Amino acid sequence: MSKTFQTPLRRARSRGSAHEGAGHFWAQRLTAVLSIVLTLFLVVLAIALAGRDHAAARALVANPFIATGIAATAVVFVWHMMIGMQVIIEDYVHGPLVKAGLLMANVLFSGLVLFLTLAALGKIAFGA
Amino acid sequence: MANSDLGEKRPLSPHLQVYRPNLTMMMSILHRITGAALYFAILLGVWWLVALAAGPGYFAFVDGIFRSWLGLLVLFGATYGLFHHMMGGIRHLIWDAGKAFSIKSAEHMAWMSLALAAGLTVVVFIAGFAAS
Amino acid sequence: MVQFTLPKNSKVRTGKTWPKPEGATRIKEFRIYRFDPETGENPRLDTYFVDLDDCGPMVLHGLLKIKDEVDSTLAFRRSCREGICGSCAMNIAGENALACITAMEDIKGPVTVYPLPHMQVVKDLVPDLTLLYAQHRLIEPWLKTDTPAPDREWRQSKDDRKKLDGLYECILCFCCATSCPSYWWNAERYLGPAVLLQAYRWIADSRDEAVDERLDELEDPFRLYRCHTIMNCVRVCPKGLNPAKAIAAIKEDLALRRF
Amino acid sequence: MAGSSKTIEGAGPVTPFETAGRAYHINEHEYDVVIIGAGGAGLRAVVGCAEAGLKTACLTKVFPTRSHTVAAQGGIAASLGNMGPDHWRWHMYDTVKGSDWLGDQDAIEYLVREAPRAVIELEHWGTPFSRTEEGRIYQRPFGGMTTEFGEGPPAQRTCAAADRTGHAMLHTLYGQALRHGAEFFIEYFALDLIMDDEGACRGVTALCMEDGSIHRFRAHAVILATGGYNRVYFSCTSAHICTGDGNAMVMRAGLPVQDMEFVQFHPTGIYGAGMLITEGVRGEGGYLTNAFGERFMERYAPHAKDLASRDVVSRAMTIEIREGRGVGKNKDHIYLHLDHLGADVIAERLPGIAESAKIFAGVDVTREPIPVLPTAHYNMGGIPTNYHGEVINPKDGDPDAVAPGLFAAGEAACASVHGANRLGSNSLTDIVVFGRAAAQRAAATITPGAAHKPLAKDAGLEGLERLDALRFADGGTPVSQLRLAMQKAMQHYCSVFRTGESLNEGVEKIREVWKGLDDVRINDRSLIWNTDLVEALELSNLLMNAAATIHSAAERTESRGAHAREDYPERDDANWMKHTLAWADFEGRKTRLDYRPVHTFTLTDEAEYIEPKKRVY
Repeated sequence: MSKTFQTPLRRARSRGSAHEGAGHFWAQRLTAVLSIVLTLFLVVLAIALAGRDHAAARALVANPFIATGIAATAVVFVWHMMIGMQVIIEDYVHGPLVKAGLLMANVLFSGLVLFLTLAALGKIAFGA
Repeated sequence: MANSDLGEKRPLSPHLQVYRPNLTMMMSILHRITGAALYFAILLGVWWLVALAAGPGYFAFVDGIFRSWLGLLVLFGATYGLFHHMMGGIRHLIWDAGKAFSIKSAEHMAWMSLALAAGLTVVVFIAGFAAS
Repeated sequence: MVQFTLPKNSKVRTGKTWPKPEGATRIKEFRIYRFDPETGENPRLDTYFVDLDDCGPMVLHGLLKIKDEVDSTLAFRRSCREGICGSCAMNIAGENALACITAMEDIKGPVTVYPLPHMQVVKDLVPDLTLLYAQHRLIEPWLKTDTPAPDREWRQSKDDRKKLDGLYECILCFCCATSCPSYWWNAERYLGPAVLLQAYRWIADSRDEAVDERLDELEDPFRLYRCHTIMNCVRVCPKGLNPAKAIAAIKEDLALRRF
Repeated sequence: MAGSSKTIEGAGPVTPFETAGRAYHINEHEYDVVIIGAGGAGLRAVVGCAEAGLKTACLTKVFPTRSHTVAAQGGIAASLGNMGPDHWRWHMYDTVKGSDWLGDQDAIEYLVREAPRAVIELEHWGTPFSRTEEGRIYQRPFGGMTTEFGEGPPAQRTCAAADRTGHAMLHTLYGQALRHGAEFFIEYFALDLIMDDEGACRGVTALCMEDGSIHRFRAHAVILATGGYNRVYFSCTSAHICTGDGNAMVMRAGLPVQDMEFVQFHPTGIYGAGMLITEGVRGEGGYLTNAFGERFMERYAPHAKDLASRDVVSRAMTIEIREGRGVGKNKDHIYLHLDHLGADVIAERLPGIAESAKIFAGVDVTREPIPVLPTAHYNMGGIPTNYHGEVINPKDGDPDAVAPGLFAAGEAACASVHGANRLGSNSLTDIVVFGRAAAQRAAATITPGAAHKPLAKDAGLEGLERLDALRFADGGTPVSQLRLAMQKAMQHYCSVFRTGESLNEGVEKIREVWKGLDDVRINDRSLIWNTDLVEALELSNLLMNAAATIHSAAERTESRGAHAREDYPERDDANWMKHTLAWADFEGRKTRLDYRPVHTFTLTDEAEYIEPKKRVY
């Protein structure tokens, strides 16, 4: 610990309240509830897909309802996991630079997952 | 009070090293571990979807990996993780509603969610094998 | 990164084993964390023995016995010896508790005693609690009103008064805060269960007129939302209070005011 | 650096000091007012002084909410009349009668008249009092509290926050102190008062436990709110910290303490463990029984029964046990029943004692009685003050002369509102009323920021020699052994019933133990959080209190309130309607007694002096 002559109250007050967090909290719960429903969808879909060959699987996924469901699942899951990982990073990583870097990487990774999913879906649903 | 000159030399008291593990604490860390694992496990789904989009050849390759014993093991783990995390999430939603805050009900919920997660995983795999 | 292991100067070494009381038949072994700030040496774990037939039933009785008859240099805080002042909070057999109301007989095997976890140690079992006290001050623990006070008491219904039960009884022992891994990793920014319970005690008080301000000050990713409902706080509270529930109530208030 | 001779140098001006060849640094501070102690009285004084714009410091050996006020259970008496008709005159009558006419009636009038205001103030500050259906503060019956000057039914006068009233008050007061930005010196152990040649108090010295540094606080006024000294007894309801430090500081400063022989034994301490079970239990309808299941209090106090004054109940219990009607294997205690009250009432009004009884007696109060025994509980005596809280130091024939710059409040003080016996729930009233009174008087007499008169370089530092000597004490007796000898002696010789013969034996015994201090041994030579040293300092304070107590008791040849002499069973107003004063000769290990008259007048014309009469309940 480095030398500090701050009073305990100064340490406790630190930078003050960000006056936010309820939005994050709400988003996490919103995506959590949706995730429950979508997980069940996903599980049923996975069972339905089990054992299908490429053509059959592709046909099923290309179904507009199924494709929309997968897209929705991707959006909700990615959103949920992104804000979830944000909390983990905030909890354990204290260096401001590393923390900022990781928070950015988190968004990047999440965006990549979402992009790949939607692109693949698009190709399956609309593509050749 | 706090004398900063002394503060520098003060040791930090033991924490993880001495704290007795308990069910709710373990469930909390497992919720986090499964969440983090799923963060990466979602790539399996993406990979499968990309393979599906790529065409029959690449799909067969990926499908083969998924169907290998190692692939199935990973899928099994991911499925358990998903259900575990889902059950954990439901526990959290119950808490958010201001309910089940006694240690007794929290532990009850913990055991329930462990059993349900395991049960659902097995059911899904049986159903999957039956369907294929 | 958060450090999950102890820093070099904090690693606990094996200490001295003190003689057993003579002629005792029921002996309880104590392993007590010792740190002498004047030597600058690493903390150590000393072993003592207490004759259960010649001692009161609680861990505090055991500690006092050791201090009185074996090793008077042992330092710990104590005052009321009946679980209401919150002085003798420490980590006993792996869980935070008040030594004065923890029975030695309930502990299987040796009684291990450490200071409250993840705190700076002043000496032996005495941790520095200044940051926690400052955090308690930060939430402004007093009734705030703008309406001119009546000549008599503020009226409060029995039901409204009941809302304070389970909140006002907190003794600031900080067993809960220092049992919370989330507080361990983010003590400087997270207010922790004890302080948040106290914050809610004022939010829940039907007489208080500064609820808006109080909620504003708490709405912060770190001050409040580091609570992940790990529930260690509920497990250890010597007064049977439920900080996790109080924190959930604050989160609910903050969520509901958005709609 | 164990055993090093240097103390730590803090911020601010520093004065070097040397004793026994060892150098100490004295850290200097200047304040308008310094308050010692952060219990109810201390914190109320802190709030009052800070509010008045005085530069205020509060020194306390434990964090404020760890003070013994936190353990008060039953409530705070004030004639609010929320539960039925009440009047401060009735409260005054009860308090005077409870005091067995030893209380100063001007101070008592002040107490009871200020009580409602003090309680309302606490409520406005947020104290979570229990409520009535009308949303007003709930009040319960308590021992000795009556209506119509003792002629009417019991009064419901004791304002309660369940059975945690002291806790609720102390935390409220701490919050207020924070609100006013009062400056706390926490875990500072006060050593000695700084007195000048004119007998005025000019400040105080203290040891900072965190780093072992020595501090000298100069102040225009020092308010002592250091609480009681029941740790002189083997079995007491009081916390480990109740070591009478302020009383001892006053005695070392050459001032007297007053009425020390009056020690209240609370009827219902948990058998064996000593923890308090509030009188509120009996207020809510609980009762005592002996081995035959008899509600024996009906014989001793036909009118008030279990709600007689505490001294009366404690004596009755002791007689029952002595005459073979005690309960338990050794027939050495009494049962307190509350099972008939029902789980709901217990959960709402007495949750804390249900918890304590479970933990310390293994009793489920909804089904079984609690084993109880009279246990040392409260010191009516202490530092003599007037109703402003100013410390009295009789001088030049004036029994009411004041020691300038020195105040006392709370259990440490003797105003004297409790006289020979305090009524339950009057102590919480006492601490806030007189904590506030002292602050008001300080504010009225001190100009904020006024310059301090010059002080001799080593003023107040004699105490350091004592500290240094103790720190390096190398004798043969551990502190704990000496303390135990004192506690056993006080328990044996100076308990509920007393006789001249045993008291005189006790006086010698205590003197012997006191002398034993010369052969004490300290093992911890360090400075940081040295509790070995602090306990030795506390023991030396306790011994002064014990000596004053037992000596005062031996001389008072009458029975009055809590002082029950078997050889002199009657009250003797002709010879003993007077306060005992005790001075200590610390070096000589002896005490000297004198007396001063009781105030037989009231504060205003609105109350008449209550003439002594026989005290029956």
